[in-house]
Amino acid sequence: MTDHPRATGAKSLYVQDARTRRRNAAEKRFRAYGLTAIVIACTMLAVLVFTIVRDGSGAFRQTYLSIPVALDAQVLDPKGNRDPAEMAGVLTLSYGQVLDRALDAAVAGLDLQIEGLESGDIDGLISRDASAQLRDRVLADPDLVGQTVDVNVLANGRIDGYFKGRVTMETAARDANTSPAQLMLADELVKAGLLVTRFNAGFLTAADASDQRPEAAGVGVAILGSLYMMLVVLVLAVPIGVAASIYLEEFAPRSRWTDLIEVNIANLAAVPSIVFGILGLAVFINFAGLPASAPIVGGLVLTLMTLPTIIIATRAALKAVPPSIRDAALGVGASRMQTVFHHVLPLAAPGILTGTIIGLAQALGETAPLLLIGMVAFVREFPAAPPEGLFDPASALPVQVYNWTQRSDPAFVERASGAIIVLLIFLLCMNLLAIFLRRKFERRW
Amino acid sequence: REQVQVAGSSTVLPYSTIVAELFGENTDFGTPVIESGGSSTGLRRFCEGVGENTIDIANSSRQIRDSEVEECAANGVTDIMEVRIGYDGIVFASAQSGASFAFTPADWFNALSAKVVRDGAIVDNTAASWAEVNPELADQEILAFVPGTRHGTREVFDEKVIAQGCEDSGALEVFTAELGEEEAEAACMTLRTDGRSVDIDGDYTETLARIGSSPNGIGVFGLSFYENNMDTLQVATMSGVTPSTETIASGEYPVSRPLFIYVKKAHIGVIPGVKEFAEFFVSDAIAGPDGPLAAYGLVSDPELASVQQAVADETTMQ
Amino acid sequence: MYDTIRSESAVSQQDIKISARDVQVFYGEKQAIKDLNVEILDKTVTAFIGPSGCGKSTFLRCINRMNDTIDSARIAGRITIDGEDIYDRRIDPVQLRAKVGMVFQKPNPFPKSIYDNVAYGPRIHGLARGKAELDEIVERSLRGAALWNEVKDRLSEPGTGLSGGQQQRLCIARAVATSPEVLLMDEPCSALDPIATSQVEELIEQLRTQFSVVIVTHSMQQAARVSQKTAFFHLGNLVEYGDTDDIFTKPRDSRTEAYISGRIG
Amino acid sequence: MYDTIRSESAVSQQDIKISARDVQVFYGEKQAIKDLNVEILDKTVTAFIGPSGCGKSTFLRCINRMNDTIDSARIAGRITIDGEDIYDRRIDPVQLRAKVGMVFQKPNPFPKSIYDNVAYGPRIHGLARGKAELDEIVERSLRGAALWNEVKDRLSEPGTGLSGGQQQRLCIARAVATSPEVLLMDEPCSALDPIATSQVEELIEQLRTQFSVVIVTHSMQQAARVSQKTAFFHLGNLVEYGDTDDIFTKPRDSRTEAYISGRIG
Amino acid sequence: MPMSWALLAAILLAVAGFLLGRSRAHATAAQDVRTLHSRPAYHGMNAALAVMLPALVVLILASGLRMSGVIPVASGPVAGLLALAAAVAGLGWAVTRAGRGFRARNSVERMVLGLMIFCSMIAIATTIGIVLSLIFETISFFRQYSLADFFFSTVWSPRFEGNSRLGMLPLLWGTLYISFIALLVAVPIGLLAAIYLSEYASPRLRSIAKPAVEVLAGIPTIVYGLFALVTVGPMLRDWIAQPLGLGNSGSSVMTAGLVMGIMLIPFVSSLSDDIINAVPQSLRDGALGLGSTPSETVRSVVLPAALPGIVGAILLAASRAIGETMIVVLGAGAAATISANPFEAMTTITVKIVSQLTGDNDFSSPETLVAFALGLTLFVITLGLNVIALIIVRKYREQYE
Ligand SMILES: Nc1ncnc2c1ncn2[C@@H]1O[C@H](COP(=O)(O)OP(=O)(O)OP(=O)(O)O)[C@@H](O)[C@H]1O
Ligand SMILES: Nc1ncnc2c1ncn2[C@@H]1O[C@H](COP(=O)(O)OP(=O)(O)OP(=O)(O)O)[C@@H](O)[C@H]1O
Ligand SMILES: [Mg+2]
Ligand SMILES: [Mg+2]
Repeated sequence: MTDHPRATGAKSLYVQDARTRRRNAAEKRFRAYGLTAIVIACTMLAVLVFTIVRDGSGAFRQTYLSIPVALDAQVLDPKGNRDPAEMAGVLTLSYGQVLDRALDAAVAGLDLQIEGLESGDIDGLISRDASAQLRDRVLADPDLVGQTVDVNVLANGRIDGYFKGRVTMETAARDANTSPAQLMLADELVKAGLLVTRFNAGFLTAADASDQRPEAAGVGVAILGSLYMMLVVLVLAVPIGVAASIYLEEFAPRSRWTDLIEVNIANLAAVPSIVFGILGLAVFINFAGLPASAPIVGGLVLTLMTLPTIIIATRAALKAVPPSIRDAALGVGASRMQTVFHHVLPLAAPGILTGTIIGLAQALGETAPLLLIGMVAFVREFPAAPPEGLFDPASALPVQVYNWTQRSDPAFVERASGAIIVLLIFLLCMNLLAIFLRRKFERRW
Repeated sequence: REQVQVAGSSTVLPYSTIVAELFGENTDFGTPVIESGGSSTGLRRFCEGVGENTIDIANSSRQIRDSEVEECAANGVTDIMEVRIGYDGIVFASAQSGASFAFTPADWFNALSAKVVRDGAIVDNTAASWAEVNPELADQEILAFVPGTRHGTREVFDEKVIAQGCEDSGALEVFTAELGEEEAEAACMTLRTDGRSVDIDGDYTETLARIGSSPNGIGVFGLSFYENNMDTLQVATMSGVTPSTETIASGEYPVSRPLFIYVKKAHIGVIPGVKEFAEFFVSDAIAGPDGPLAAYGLVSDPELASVQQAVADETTMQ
Repeated sequence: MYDTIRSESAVSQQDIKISARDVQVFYGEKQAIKDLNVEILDKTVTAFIGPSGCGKSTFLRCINRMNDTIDSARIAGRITIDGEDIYDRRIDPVQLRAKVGMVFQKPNPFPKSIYDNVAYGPRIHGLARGKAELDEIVERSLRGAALWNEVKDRLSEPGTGLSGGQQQRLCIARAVATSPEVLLMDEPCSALDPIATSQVEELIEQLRTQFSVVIVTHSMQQAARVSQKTAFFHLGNLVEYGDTDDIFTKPRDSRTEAYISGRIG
Repeated sequence: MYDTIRSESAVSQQDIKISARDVQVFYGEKQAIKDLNVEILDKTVTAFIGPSGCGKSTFLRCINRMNDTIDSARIAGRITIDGEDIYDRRIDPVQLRAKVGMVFQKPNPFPKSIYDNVAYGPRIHGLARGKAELDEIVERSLRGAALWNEVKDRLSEPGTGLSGGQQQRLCIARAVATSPEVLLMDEPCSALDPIATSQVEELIEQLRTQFSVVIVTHSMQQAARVSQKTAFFHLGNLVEYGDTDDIFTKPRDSRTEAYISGRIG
Repeated sequence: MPMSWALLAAILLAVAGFLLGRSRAHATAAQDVRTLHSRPAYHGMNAALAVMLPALVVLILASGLRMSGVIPVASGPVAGLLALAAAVAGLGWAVTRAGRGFRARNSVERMVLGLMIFCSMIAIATTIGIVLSLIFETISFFRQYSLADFFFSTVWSPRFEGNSRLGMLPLLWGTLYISFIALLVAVPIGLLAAIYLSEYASPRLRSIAKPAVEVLAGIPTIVYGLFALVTVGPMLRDWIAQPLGLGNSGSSVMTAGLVMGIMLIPFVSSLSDDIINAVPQSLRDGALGLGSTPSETVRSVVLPAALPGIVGAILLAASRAIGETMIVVLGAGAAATISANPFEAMTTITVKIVSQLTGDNDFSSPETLVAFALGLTLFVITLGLNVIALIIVRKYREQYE
């Protein structure tokens, strides 16, 4: 033993020898790499979130127009008997005319001088959605006909864009859908207090709207659809995934058969999500006869898609639990099932929760599989409360994002980013519990 | 089921949604559910059979093919109503900041075809700027964003612009002489792959974004898309004609295609609102020249009246 | 005391608690136990001695089928407890392990509170009718393992935060709490000071009145103090098995003698 | 032999290897070591004895700053090695630990091959110039730890597949392979049979000619056999420290006496 | 809905079964519960499961048959009654057996194990489902298109007029290339981040940074795609590709790979972090005690110990990379080319599956059906890769376990 070379050449510990210096430098570098990696990841996150918020915060504010409207009985109730059934025969187009007239009157009352202002410009201030709103209001209360009521309706998307900086005088000059005169009029109306920009609750509660009404589009149906799907995924994917992992990791004999299942699951993770859509269409809609566009089918497809992620994460976490803990429990006469549920599972919980977080994040943001089962759709009607609502047509948040990014009106860019913000908040809410639980379960041994 | 279910082409989608929205507002029927996913998916789902869990109407940016009709029939979908809802104009547009263009189909052929004819000989296309193709065009780098091969628009682009240009420029003759008839057609329509012609598999918003990051690019758009983005795009004329709903309806502007919806007759009377929706779709108030669809950029069908009649009569395809 | 034992050594069949016939254990290719035959008596303390790596732990783990958890381990032969073949298909290893408790060589407390560590066994076996009874079991077990005084104020702290010797005693308390019929202890006093050791030995002595105890130890003194029977292992063989004082005073095998006198290891 | 030691006990200042002044250690709220003062000599074996849970391991871990890895541990006071304060900001714990090796109470072999376990230290410290030299270090260390014969044919098998005592010796070999100046051994022989124990003790005796060795043990005999100095801990206090035979023959403190005679634990 | 009523009734029966089973067990045990084989709660659970399982099986079978039209919709009440009958039978069986000799725990555990096996069979069923839903269309694709051309041709150019060339090699190349670059970004960053989080970071930083990084996995891929298209693509083109003369394409393999790599970071970092965290502290202590620096400890002891889990995380990331569409469409373009130049536009199998499937082509033409063939081929290829990965991991692990 006596002739062992000395580990440290230097006598004093205060002085680092060359090798230690080198190793410490390597250590510092390694640490720096690690920190850099986190900084990179966080910076990217910051950049992405910043762009999303920058582009999307506008969706939460909206310009509204409030004017008194004379509800002309001649137009709205030609027969004059205030019978809602007959009044339903009056189309929104007529209500549009009523609104146009009211706005014309309001503008005329202001006595403005704007060069090049045409009557079409004035009417163009009102959203196309306004007439439907007014019609609904009148049909609900036919006695309003003949009166003059104050209405508060959405302003057209371009006007809204003007107050959000998306539309300028310069672009308006080139744009056939608006004109500088119209924008000047809008400025005047703001001064007169008829146009106001305020918080847009409708974005969160309203359904999708067509291309012509970006200002009216909201994520209400999409939120419900996503919520329903995530319920299905949560209820199915997590228990099934954890149960399957436990079986494979703790109970299954090591054999070709379990190898097969293992490879199989790893392979399922690599299946493009749209293929799960093909599967969903074939199995759940065509074979099992479930309705298309329904959250139940979406949830089932996403469950199948998320399962591999959860299983792989859970198995890795189970594998990481030291065998001595299993021995200890078995040694006092616990069954394997008890060992797993009392000791191994709690210790593997952080990993399981991480897998769940990542799996759900993926499921929440996925569009492609929904494409084939009819959920990438324009849905205006709200699904009912579960469980029946699971079978009603619904949209989903990523679908709304996907659809809106394809719309031609630039106003939808803002909506899409707004929907992404909602989606991220949704995701955070969903993960919060998991993150909290994970911190609770985390321990070293 | 309380709503009509529609699926198919993303080109028809915006029109369908506009109609569906109005239909829902103005009738007692539910607002139809309109799925996107392409004409192919739409027709596939349409042809899957008859029943509650199949769709009622397919949107298509092209006519249904015979093979598809056969497949439909094989699955029991025999009575199909074909409804032409109007025309979609296809325009060429570039960034507002750049030069403006007046194209002919031949320009496009000479700029984008893989092989061109120079001095009577077939050579690889090396043109780098539009001015090289046609001295009258601006000296701007050639960079075209054309629809990918999955888009129906590409078919129209190939036929009405590139093939037309091939013929107009006289290249077709040379190709036919050198390669034979069939090969010549293929040669006409093979685009260069050196990055000057970029296939866009996404949608028009992607094309727009690409023009945003490459301001030299010229993109292919639908008329309605352009009309909604006039502030950032300028449109090029084709053979001297500026695209608009009027010039397309009159046939002056050459590049356009019809859009269809296919209605499953077996669902009429079973699913509430199917026929009503189809009728509503092609009614004058909606699809007419002054209707909201035209306002959005759909070229109204000059023969709308006969279409309306066919829908009312539930006339099916033969 | 040794007199009684000696009379017991002429045992009738029913006094045999555990009997092993031709047991062989392999880890993969490596044979860890070769043709082992032994009969362990009820209400007796049996000591396993032998140099490190000779297969003591391996055999101990065979007795309550803990070797099932090692993938590479393979067992041949027949081990019976109370006449029942424990490797029989009808045997439920869980029930077996509840009956045959074990203290492992390396202390392995659960990453739970000290209380929960001890209460775990009684809980799953339903040994206590209420909280009070459970408390009592926990206290009794911890007292038996000579740990109560040190931890009585910190029962809710994690068992992994104890010192090495404390962990070892915790594991003893945990095993005792389920009141098994056979208790296998793999070097239970290796990290204990003499006093704690003697307390644990007292516990073993107590347990013996009812149960069968098998203890692995490297201390000849301890073996001599606590056990009535001793088995000497060497390189996977059970070299000699007999009454403890016979083994220590007049070993039959030369290897036993060499080991006891400190010449081979 | 004891004669030399006794003469060494009148040490001059420079012979002091480690000195601790007013060391206090807390785990969270709990104080594990109270006001400890001790001077550990170079080229000497110092034994720490005391009942389980009295703070021996805790103090040992202070000497090479392994307590840094326990979040809840907090240390006050001053420990110097060769006159240098090891909790000084300039001290690099890595270099410190290379100089002050440690064998832990619970054997913790790496999940690597036996060879790699032993070669790990020499590799990171660059102690071997080539494969041959490394082989030689590994063999020498394993021989020193009395494990070579048992494992020489299975060097490439995982260290975790060894028996408890073998793992313990593997950890000793691993620590010795880096040739530290101070070797801290926390109950290195707890799982070893007498022969292996005496071989390890021989190793310690050898190491002492060059290095300072601190050993925690529960065996008074072992302490008496291998150490020249003994420190007796009790409930977090260093009760008595002095020449080993003084402690064992004429303890000054009543608690020491009680412990040695086996009355308190 | 009579079936949901039946379900509700079954749940109530299960609760009743639990209570009954338990009290019966208590009763037979008289004073000493120890005389029972299993704890009374297990007798209860056994009864509950014995009620629920048959009822559920009947209900699921019935609703499956009803949905697919084998039995009439009106058969709901019959099915409900059947389910209830099954539940009652289960209850009777379980309650009569509850008592001293009955091995209720084993029975419960057998049922739970059965459920677990059933759950893991879902993976197999999914695979079979996928293969079945792809195979018929794939066959009809190969009826119309030559097998050899599909597998070995290097030209991908679908056309509306027919005469398409549908060679998958360029797509396969693009898939592998882009995934490779993505992993090149994600694996080092993710692993280093995981190591930093679990070994160095303060608990505070960790508790913030880890969930934050996980958000990266939740951002819809379209955001990444647009980020690639609008920011990263032009940046790479203007600052790297053009100055180096590597082309001037706004979309490139590099763009898509980089951006996708960012998306994949949390897959590697979060899962690995959990696994690394689960490595016992005593191993770290062992290495640190020998004088190794924390980074040496991590590299030579902790990582090898955590390896199986980390490999799982990386495979998951790789899988995600292969399956991604939006980022590739917007970042790498739609051009199917084979080239080694990372600054050139390429595309992947997945992208083409989506685009051909959701395009405007004739749905029974090879141009559309090729999507199914591509899907199946990709399935087989990844299967092969996974088998190889498994074998490699096994080899490596054998050394240590
Ligand atoms: N990580 C920890 N957290 C909290 N308390 C601890 C921790 N480690 C040790 N202790 C406590 O500190 C005291 C001293 O422990 P230490 O491990 O130093 O004892 P020891 O003298 O080594 O005993 P043994 O001989 O049993 O190993 C004990 O009471 C123990 O319970
Ligand atoms: N899991 C395993 N895989 C492979 N070999 C093993 C395993 N466990 C033990 N062995 C080997 O089997 C033999 C017997 O080991 P065992 O643990 O039974 O020894 P032991 O008598 O308990 O020794 P100790 O007193 O050191 O604990 C040893 O040679 C050991 O190396
Ligand atoms: Mg052992
Ligand atoms: Mg200790």
